[in-house]
Amino acid sequence: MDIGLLGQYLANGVMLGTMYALVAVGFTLFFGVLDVIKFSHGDVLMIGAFTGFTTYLGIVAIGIENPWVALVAVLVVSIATTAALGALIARYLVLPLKSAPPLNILLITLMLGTALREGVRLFYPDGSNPKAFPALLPTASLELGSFSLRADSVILVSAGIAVIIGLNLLINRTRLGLAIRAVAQDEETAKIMGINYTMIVLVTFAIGSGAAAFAGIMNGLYYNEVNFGMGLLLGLIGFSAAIIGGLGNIYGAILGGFLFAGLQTVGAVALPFASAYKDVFAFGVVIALMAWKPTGLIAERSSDRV
Amino acid sequence: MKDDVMKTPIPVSLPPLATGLIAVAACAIFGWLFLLAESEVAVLGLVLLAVLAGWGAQKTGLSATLGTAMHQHSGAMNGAIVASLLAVIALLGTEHFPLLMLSTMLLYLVAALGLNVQFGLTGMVNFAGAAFFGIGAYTSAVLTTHTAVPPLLILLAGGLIAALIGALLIVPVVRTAGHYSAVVTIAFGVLFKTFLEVNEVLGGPQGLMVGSMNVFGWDFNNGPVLMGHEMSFYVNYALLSSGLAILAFALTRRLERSWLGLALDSVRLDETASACFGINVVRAKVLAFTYGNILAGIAGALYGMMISFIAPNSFTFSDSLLMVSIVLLGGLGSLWGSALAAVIVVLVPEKLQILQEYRFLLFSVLVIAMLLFRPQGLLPRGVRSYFPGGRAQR
Amino acid sequence: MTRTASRRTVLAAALTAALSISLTTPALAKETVKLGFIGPLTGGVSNMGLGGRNSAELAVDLRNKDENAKYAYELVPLDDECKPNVGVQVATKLATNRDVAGAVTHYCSAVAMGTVDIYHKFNLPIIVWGAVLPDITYGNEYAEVHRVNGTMINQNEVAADFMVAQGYKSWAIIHDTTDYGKGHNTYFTKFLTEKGGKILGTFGVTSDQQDFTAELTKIKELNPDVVYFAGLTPLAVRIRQQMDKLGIEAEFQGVSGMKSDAYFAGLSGDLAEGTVTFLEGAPAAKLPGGAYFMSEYDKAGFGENYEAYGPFAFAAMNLLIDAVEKVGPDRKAVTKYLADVKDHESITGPISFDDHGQNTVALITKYVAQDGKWVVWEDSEYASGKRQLKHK
Amino acid sequence: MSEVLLEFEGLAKSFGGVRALDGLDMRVKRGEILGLIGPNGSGKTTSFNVVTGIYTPTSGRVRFDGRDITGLGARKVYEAGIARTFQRSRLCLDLSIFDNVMIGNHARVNNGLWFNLMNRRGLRREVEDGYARARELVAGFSADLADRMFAPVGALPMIERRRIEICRALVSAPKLLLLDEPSAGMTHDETAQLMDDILAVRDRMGDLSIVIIEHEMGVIERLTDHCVVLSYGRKISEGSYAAIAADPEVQTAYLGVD
Repeated sequence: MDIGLLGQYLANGVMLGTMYALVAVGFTLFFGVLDVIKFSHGDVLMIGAFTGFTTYLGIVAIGIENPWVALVAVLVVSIATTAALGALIARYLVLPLKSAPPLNILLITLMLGTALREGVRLFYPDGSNPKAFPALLPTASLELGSFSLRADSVILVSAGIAVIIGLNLLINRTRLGLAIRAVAQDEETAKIMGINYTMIVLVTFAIGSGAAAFAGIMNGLYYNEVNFGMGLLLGLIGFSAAIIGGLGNIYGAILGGFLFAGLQTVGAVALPFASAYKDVFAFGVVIALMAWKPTGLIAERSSDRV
Repeated sequence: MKDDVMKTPIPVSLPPLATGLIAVAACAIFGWLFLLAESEVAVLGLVLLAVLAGWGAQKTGLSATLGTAMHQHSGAMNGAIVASLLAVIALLGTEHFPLLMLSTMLLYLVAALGLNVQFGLTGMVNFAGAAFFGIGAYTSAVLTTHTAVPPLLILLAGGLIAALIGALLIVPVVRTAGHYSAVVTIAFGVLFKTFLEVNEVLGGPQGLMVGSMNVFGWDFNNGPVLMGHEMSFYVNYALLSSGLAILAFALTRRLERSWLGLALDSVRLDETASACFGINVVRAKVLAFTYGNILAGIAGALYGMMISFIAPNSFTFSDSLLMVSIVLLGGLGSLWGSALAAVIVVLVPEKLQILQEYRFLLFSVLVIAMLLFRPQGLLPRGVRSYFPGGRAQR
Repeated sequence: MTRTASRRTVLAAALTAALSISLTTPALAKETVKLGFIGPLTGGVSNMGLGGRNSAELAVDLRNKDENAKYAYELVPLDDECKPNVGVQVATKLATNRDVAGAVTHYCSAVAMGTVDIYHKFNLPIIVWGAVLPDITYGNEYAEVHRVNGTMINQNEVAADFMVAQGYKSWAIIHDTTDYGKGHNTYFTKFLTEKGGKILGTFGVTSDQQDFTAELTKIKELNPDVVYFAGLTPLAVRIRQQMDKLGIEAEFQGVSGMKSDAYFAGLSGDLAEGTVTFLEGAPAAKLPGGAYFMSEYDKAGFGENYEAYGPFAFAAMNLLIDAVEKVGPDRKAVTKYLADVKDHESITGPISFDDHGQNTVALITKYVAQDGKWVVWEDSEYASGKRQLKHK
Repeated sequence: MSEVLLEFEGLAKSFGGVRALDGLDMRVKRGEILGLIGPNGSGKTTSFNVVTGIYTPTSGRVRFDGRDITGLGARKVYEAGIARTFQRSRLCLDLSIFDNVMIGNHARVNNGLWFNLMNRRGLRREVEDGYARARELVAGFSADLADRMFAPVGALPMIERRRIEICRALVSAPKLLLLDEPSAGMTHDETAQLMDDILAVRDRMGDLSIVIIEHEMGVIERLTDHCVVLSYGRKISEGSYAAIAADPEVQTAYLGVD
């Protein structure tokens, strides 16, 4: 295989990994503060993408042509709406179930995911068919032999990584991040320290969902297509990535995201048998990894006080 | 099941056993009507009636009386429940479709009982219930078409193969906990379905035919003749599924109410402390995981024969979710809860067919509502006891 | 209590909404005959199922408006979720309902394979409106089972012939791993190799996959003349889009499952331009009945497009109604009537059933994407030479 | 029979870079009550966790009753005759008093699959036996509790939970009982009552040895025969309560001044 193609695979993998990592980071955040898995995350991402798409249609309808203006509007509206949705989910579906078995939250958010998906399919105009997401980024491309790198891909990956770094800084360097970490560490103590527990939970869910919206837009801009089912698999993969990496740890999420992307790429290209087995391969490796490292590659600090 | 009593006011003076028997009869009549209900008015009316009756039973203390009846007269109550199940089957007699739904429900209950041991008692999450169910179904497809193994043995084989394949997962499942083991089973579920699809040996995405059940020359795909009337052939399956469900229920109940059940509960509640008191955590987990998979596999094997055609699409992640929702809606560890929830999860989407494309939306909203209003499940599990009518009363 | 009450209102509202869609007011004094429809109304391929459901409903509605009709017809639409087990459930429900005289069923082949036994067992005459697996009609001897659309055999034979004639030499195949995609792959591979085409690589993908860059990069390396895709529109859109991302210049060729207007709605710019696809049946728009169907469909104001197989559902339902009009709502009689159908006019061309109930008029129409529409090949600027398909 | 029941030899345990135990040598004699004291983070609970097999030591050995039990695993250690309570009460709150006590007796009941599923008669007999045994044990602490053997533990006040925890540890008749801060979360009076209970149990159970971790010096003074003081994972002093109380090094360690 020539170097150009190898580079191409690498570039594809990095793109995919960034997207997975963005989704995984959301799972990690929610798990960090509340010890819950919000399984509707993938479908929230889809809502983000559709909100962005609708915003774009609105922008075009009022006659604004500049792609950068459109892009900013799409991002702002989509992230704001989705963040609000995330906070609402936390407030009305997750917090009320805090004392119930943790599996209930998993089930209720799974069902919410189904409801969101079916809702878009049924009530968005022609929602059961894919939509063409506009290409708002420059598409100039760099061709090196069989390697082609497009400007939009570079921008998207950089933006994605910037968001992940930004989230990391937010968690580790700001007062808000301190409060989030305090809640994550010990709810009771955080409350005694005067932290508004409910508020922090809602904010965290808003942030995580906002990140999902960003990933949704990124997805739309990269593939130029969005559809009502796009969140299902992304959610599943993001969750798996967060787990393999090790929950409650942003670096774990990033590692898991890129690992999963790598596995899929290798599975599709380099396996001696048919490429249709690539998911069998990827998920098989996940199982093996979990047998080897039962608490993820970057293990969560044990909170099991004896 | 015991909450869905008709709304007729029952005099408080009636002894618990009488109340219980009346309630069982009422449930049976209700179930019979609901299975037959076709028109939207009838379905809606019956659902409302059930909700009102459940609510009323709570308010009037009727459900507590029923609990007492179940405890003090468990023999009579269980007998009555079995009898009314048989009565419903006999009443349905020639009605193919309701019998098919009833059998489906019972087989889902068997699988859900297995899952309940896994995560209701032991706290091991299994999101691949449909995969183990599917392993059973595929086992029966292969064995009925390629071998002369007697079909009753095939049911056992379905369970065993499910347990064997499940054994591949034992290392990761035993080592991981909570969400981490959720990922292991989710990965397995996805892997299983994709493998079936890309693999040609097992029929690929087009699926496989499954032979019918046959006990000592009695072919289940011919309707039995009762007093000169030919019954639906699904009566056979309904009877066998009932037998299987009763067996699974009794066995699971015994498991729960034994030292092993205590060990499973203890492992769920505190693994470290359990180990410190000499409980063999690994053994408990292996036991629960295998037990659950066997039940799912057996149920799947019979389901395959009944449906007579299977394909990977019937055993997806969302089917596993249906099974998980049976356990959660019923209440973790609650066996009667699983029975009630199996009725809801299997029958309600079917009855929502009148809503056509809106039915899944409504179903998911209904489940969300149920979880919000009854976070501990519809029939939460009571305090452990060892023997019916034993000392666990106070 | 107020919360419960409001939930109940929502439920009632939803019910009413659904009922107003599905039920039609039967004319007075006519006997009502129930006819079934089964297809995927929820889940990933629901656009196809809804398109079929609407088309079948349209056929029923139009007939009910006809004063000369002997019966009032009522559609019983059921959802099979594209899952065999659910399919068996609803098929049993329909087949054991003695009021149902016949049905138009199934888009998904695996589901149809599972249900044909039931129709036979309960003597319910059915006409398949979308599933394309040959075995549905040819794998059994059931008199009850018919199909108006062609099988994937016909389609791929024509496709292979046509593409080789266009001068293409080498192919890369992407198919989804459902029965639909895999079946198409099998037949296309068979016919193409017979005609001397070369297949450089075959890639199976799952039907909900989003990213195809790994497969496509490999394809870029293989450098085929044509990328053949067997699957449904959503995947086709993603693959075409990502081909462009990676700078793959090959021609894009697809199967009937992507002949949908959604292909254009999903693709930005002129990416769709020049894509070739094939569909069983005559081009509806060119037949008088077809134009009528299209205008009536628009008038009825359905929320969804009729999609590629809607016309077949319409034709099948019309045929079924014709049968009932002729011989009455009797299952055996309807089955008998259908067995003798020869050259029955429909909006998808004439229908003639062979002894397996398969429509033998294996008309396959070639389409090319031109200016945001699917244009019948013979009428296109590509055929006239004004435009060129992609040749590297 | 040797006089020493439990012996640590150069026991060390590190977490990452932190040395929670740093070469600890210690002995517990048969039949004595030993007080284990030291400031927070000095390694007291860690030493319990190493003994009971929850942690494997980084280096060093643990000998119990003439046997090397290092790295044996929690279950085997329990079977060897060591039972414990936890600093944060770790009862199964959803389960009844009876169940919680019987968890402690688990190694002695028949755990066979066939027995549990099929031999209901045999199981009933074992349950009756177990009930009699558990009830007697609980009655030794509180007659009131013994009347409510099937009530869920979650509804009981802290002192009752502590008693049940001790019953759970005692039901298997261990040779050594490890008590991790039994007074935590209790009032002064409750603590005093619990001390009486412990002493009474010891009287009843003959040669039971107890190691107790405690911050309440009153408790230590009243209960223990011998004390060991830890600081930074090392033993800094040893002797009777009076002796260690007078030790300036112990005072320094507690007050944190040089």
